[in-house]
Amino acid sequence: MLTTFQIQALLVGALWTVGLALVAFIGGGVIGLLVAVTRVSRHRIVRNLSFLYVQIVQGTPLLIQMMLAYFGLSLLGYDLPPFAAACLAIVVYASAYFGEIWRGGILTVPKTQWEAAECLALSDAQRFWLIIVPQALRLSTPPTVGFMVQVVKNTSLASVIGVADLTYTSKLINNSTFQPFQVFVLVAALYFVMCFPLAWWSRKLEDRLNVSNH
Amino acid sequence: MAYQFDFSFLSEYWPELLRGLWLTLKMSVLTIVLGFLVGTVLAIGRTAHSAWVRRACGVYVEVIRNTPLLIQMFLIYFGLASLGLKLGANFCAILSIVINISAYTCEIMRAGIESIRKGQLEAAQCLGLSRLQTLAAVVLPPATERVYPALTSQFILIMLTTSVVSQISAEELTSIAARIDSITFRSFEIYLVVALLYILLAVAVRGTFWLIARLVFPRLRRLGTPL
Amino acid sequence: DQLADIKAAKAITIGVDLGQAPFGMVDGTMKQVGSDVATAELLAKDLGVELKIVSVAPANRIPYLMTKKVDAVIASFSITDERKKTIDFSNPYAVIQSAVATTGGLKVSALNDLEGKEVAVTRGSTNDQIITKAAEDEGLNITVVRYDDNATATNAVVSGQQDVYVVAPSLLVPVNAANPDKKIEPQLTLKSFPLGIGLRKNEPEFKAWLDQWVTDNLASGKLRETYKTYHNVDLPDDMASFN
Amino acid sequence: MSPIIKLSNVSKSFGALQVLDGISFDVHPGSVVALIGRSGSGKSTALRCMNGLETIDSGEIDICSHRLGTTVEKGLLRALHLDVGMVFQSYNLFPHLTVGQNIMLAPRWVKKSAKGEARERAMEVLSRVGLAEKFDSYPEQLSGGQQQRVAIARSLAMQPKVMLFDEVTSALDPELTGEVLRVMESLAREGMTMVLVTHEMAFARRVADTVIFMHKGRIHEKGPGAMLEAPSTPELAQFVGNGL
Amino acid sequence: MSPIIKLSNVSKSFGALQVLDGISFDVHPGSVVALIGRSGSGKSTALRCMNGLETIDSGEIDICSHRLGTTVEKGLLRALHLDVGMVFQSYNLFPHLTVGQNIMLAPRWVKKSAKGEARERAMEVLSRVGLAEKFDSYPEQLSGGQQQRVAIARSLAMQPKVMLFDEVTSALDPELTGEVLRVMESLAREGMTMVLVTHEMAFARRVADTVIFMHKGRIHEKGPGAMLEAPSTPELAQFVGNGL
Ligand SMILES: Nc1ncnc2c1ncn2[C@@H]1O[C@H](COP(=O)(O)OP(=O)(O)OP(=O)(O)O)[C@@H](O)[C@H]1O
Ligand SMILES: Nc1ncnc2c1ncn2[C@@H]1O[C@H](COP(=O)(O)OP(=O)(O)OP(=O)(O)O)[C@@H](O)[C@H]1O
Ligand SMILES: [Mg+2]
Ligand SMILES: [Mg+2]
Repeated sequence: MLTTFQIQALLVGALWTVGLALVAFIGGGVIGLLVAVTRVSRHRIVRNLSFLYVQIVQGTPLLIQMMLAYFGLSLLGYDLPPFAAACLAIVVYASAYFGEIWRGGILTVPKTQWEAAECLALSDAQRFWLIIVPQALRLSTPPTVGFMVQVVKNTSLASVIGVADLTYTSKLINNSTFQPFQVFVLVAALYFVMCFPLAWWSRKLEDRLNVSNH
Repeated sequence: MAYQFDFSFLSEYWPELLRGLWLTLKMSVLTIVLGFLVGTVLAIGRTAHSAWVRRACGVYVEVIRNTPLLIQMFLIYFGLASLGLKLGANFCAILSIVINISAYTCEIMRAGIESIRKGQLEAAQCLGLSRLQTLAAVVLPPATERVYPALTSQFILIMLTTSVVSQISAEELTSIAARIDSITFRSFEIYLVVALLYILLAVAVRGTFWLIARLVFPRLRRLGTPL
Repeated sequence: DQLADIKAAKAITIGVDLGQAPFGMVDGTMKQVGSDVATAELLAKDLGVELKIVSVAPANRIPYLMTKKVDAVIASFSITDERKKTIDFSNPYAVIQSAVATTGGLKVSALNDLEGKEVAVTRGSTNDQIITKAAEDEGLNITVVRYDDNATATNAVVSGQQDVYVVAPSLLVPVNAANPDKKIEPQLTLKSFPLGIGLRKNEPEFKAWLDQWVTDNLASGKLRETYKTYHNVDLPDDMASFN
Repeated sequence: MSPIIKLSNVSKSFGALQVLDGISFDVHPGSVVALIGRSGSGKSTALRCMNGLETIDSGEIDICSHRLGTTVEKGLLRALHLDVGMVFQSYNLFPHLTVGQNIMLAPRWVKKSAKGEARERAMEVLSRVGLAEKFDSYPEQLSGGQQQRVAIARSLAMQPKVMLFDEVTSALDPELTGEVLRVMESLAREGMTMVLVTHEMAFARRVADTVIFMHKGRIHEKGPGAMLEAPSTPELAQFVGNGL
Repeated sequence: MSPIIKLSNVSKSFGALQVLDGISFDVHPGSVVALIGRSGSGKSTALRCMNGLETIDSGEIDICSHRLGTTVEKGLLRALHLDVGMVFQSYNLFPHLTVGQNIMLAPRWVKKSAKGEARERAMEVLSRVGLAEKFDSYPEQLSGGQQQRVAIARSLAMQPKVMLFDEVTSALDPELTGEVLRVMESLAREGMTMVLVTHEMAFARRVADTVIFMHKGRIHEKGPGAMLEAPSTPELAQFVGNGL
């Protein structure tokens, strides 16, 4: 059986996981929005730069991004604490995916909607926030939440730079108890508890957005 | 920079890296294709008339999406073996990734399916198309086209995800790299090389998806406008 | 001069792999224990500085060392020529034993008995290197099945995915204790490999101090005692012969 | 001759809004019925009920020997849709398919026609609406009028017994309205039964045997096209007398 | 009086398809111009060019003192859209907003009107098109005709100097066409300049000072509404003489 110390350690690990995930959502969301907007920009150079960013970030495993943020920057003389480096890596990582998902949503809003908004003299920003985003949200919500759930679980890669998250702690325990099933089932349950509210919230949001459709 | 980079190990180990790259590629293709198929079927299930089918697919999606792939994989690989059912590591790896990824694909495809206007379904119905035919001809093609960017991202993510199978002994790119690392201790160099290889793979995946889009969405090819 | 820096800072940071029972692990109260942990504690005490242990893993132990986030690594590093090109090692402070173990009563008395079999190891570990090299040298058809860490490799054997395991016999004590109905028995002892404390190159003062410290503590028996506590076997008498 | 369509006391509400309030009428084979009435009077809804797209709250609809009650089973609907074609107010062309593919889809998938045959038939109906050269265009490349004509062609290609038209001419210019009118007249001559919702009084007068004036979910007046010239109720008078 | 809109030799192609082929005409303040012509003749495109939604290939457009050339800068377009309202053939209401929100959106965000004021004005324009009770409905809950009237109201709420209408009556029944006509007549009296594309000849005749008949991307005939009764070219004769 697991000792109370071990359970406590797992819970602390879960806290790190939650913290990192929150940083990823907020930071990644903000930069992701920037990515989405620049990806559909009228300016070719902006578009291409943004595409390059997405291509490179999506193309490298998060594990390696974590190591680059912690050890790579250190080689260059910038020493970040492990948690800060993990935050940096996961924000960059999440921003590329959020950006791509949202770009897809933006593109599905019919051209005529952009035109109608333009004819009402709405500025670019107003048009984007008032007309395009609400309609893009509907199509983007499921993949966004799907990705957020993956982010929660992928935060475990931060253990490679010394952040003792839930997965890491469970492995640590398993490495000395050699009874994987009870640890892992508990860990799966903890992840479920962390992720399911996201899925539930997504369902609510979709229902609300559905009011004006179909 | 104090650190002296030394890539000389590559001359000895590049065939191994290529072997790992090849397995990663094979597993990616297989899991992407199967994951897309199963995910699409699930998405159809989630929009089915029958509340039971909808609910069953929903529970599957939520349970799978909200628990870690690693643990799902352990349960399949070790759990089944404990019960006496010994399946190969590669098979278990692919099985668990497909199970996992189908849940995500399902949610993306569902969004696409639900974005099809009711008028389209009514038009198909009035032409006498069955539900299945409507799905195949009227719903799925534009739905897929609409969520194509999200799908592409998700599939690149699968390609990267295949690295977890190193945990259960599959010798793909990451695990080969880890072994070379432990022999030579040239961690920075090996991970830089691996990062580059993954970027190349991602470019290849994206390029392939772009080509497939040109192929299966003739409208997109002709007009260049998203649906 | 790293040694002077450590003394000036009155603290040493040492990387230990806590996934390598019984070298490094956590106990039921989540306290870090194991022979490598004890060795690090001894070293810090003799240096007269405070000890900070950083938990390292195969993927990051070298980056930790190279980016100066740790001063030394005590993580069951076996000393090989190839590795020496990248980092320096102290004199051997312990050994890692390698043995072929089996479940289900399978008998192995020579490497030849493994012909055509699958053998589980921890990827990149000394055991991996030994069995891979042995199979190559003797031209045997052995499939080496590599798992990420000791725990996973052990799971594979315990769950029945694999029947043959190349492992440090000392690991089998806690494993068998946790899984009494699935006995893993050592069958054939392979070569022992010397373990060194890893440090960055070009630190002659620090390396000299470490070498001397190892020699002294082997002579005084402290290191031997530590090893015996966790591994239940004695270190070979002539550790210097590994140099 | 027994009616091919028979609505008996059909009612339909959306929530609290009673859209159809006990309407009954017959359509005889080969005849053309025009539904007129102001926006929101329930014309489209009546048409949709006849096609099984909406289930009715009470009453009965018999159409091409199919019986639509307050519950409808799946198989019946498919059989019904083979006999009854519909053209929508909002076209509802499939945006991812070319004009030709839009038209050939149902013949190929539902009727299992050979490809060559379906193509030939598609070309034929497309020429009938004057758009043969748009066979390989996509809907978004067409003007509104062109899209509507493709939608008509798509429905024609299935050779239904009854056709329902919901304001098919509203996006067409006078010249093309005339063309469509001639298409519909030739259909009527071939024995096609048609029910159409329209806002063009001249069109209703010309093509319809019977005109039904709907008002607030009820049939307010019914008669031959000539009744539009001499409305007998103030509502109809107001409706047709818009000052144009 | 100098013209408020002046098109000089405007051309526009989509790929190989020449849609506008050197058209020129003037619109004087307070006048109403109707563009007629068969489907695909480029009427909608002409309207879209006047509003900067399409950039022209050659020529010049002056509208409300804004100059649209072959390149147009961003700031100019916003200023232009404050002066020029547009109502689309396909409504283009915002599906995620209620009718009221659709109408109040631009006054609130662009003109920075106070909420109460914007609401009042929205109610006023909505009543003008006879839909005051649909303030809180969503577009999809409305019939086609109702949606089009909301679109007109939305544009009116911005009090533009010039309004462009693209077949705004095609989905309206005769009675409502009459209502819209009266709205437009009252707009004309208030000095609103209007350009409209329409398929309804009676409507064009009644409301327009000038009728422009477009044919294959050119202005084929131009004159007062009366010219429709006595077409001087065979093309116009064919266009209006559809047999209805
Ligand atoms: N799905 C729906 N949910 C709620 N109300 C609806 C729905 N469909 C139609 N309505 C309402 O029912 C009424 C009748 O609609 P219907 O489309 O039948 O009118 P119509 O006579 O075809 O009008 P139009 O000439 O404008 O097309 C309208 O008030 C409309 O708002
Ligand atoms: N974005 C586009 N790309 C390519 N071709 C186009 C585009 N928009 C319009 N066209 C073509 O240009 C021609 C003129 O279109 P336009 O919409 O101006 O016609 P219209 O006179 O308004 O016709 P309708 O009365 O049917 O609305 C048509 O043949 C149409 O197919
Ligand atoms: Mg209608
Ligand atoms: Mg047009």
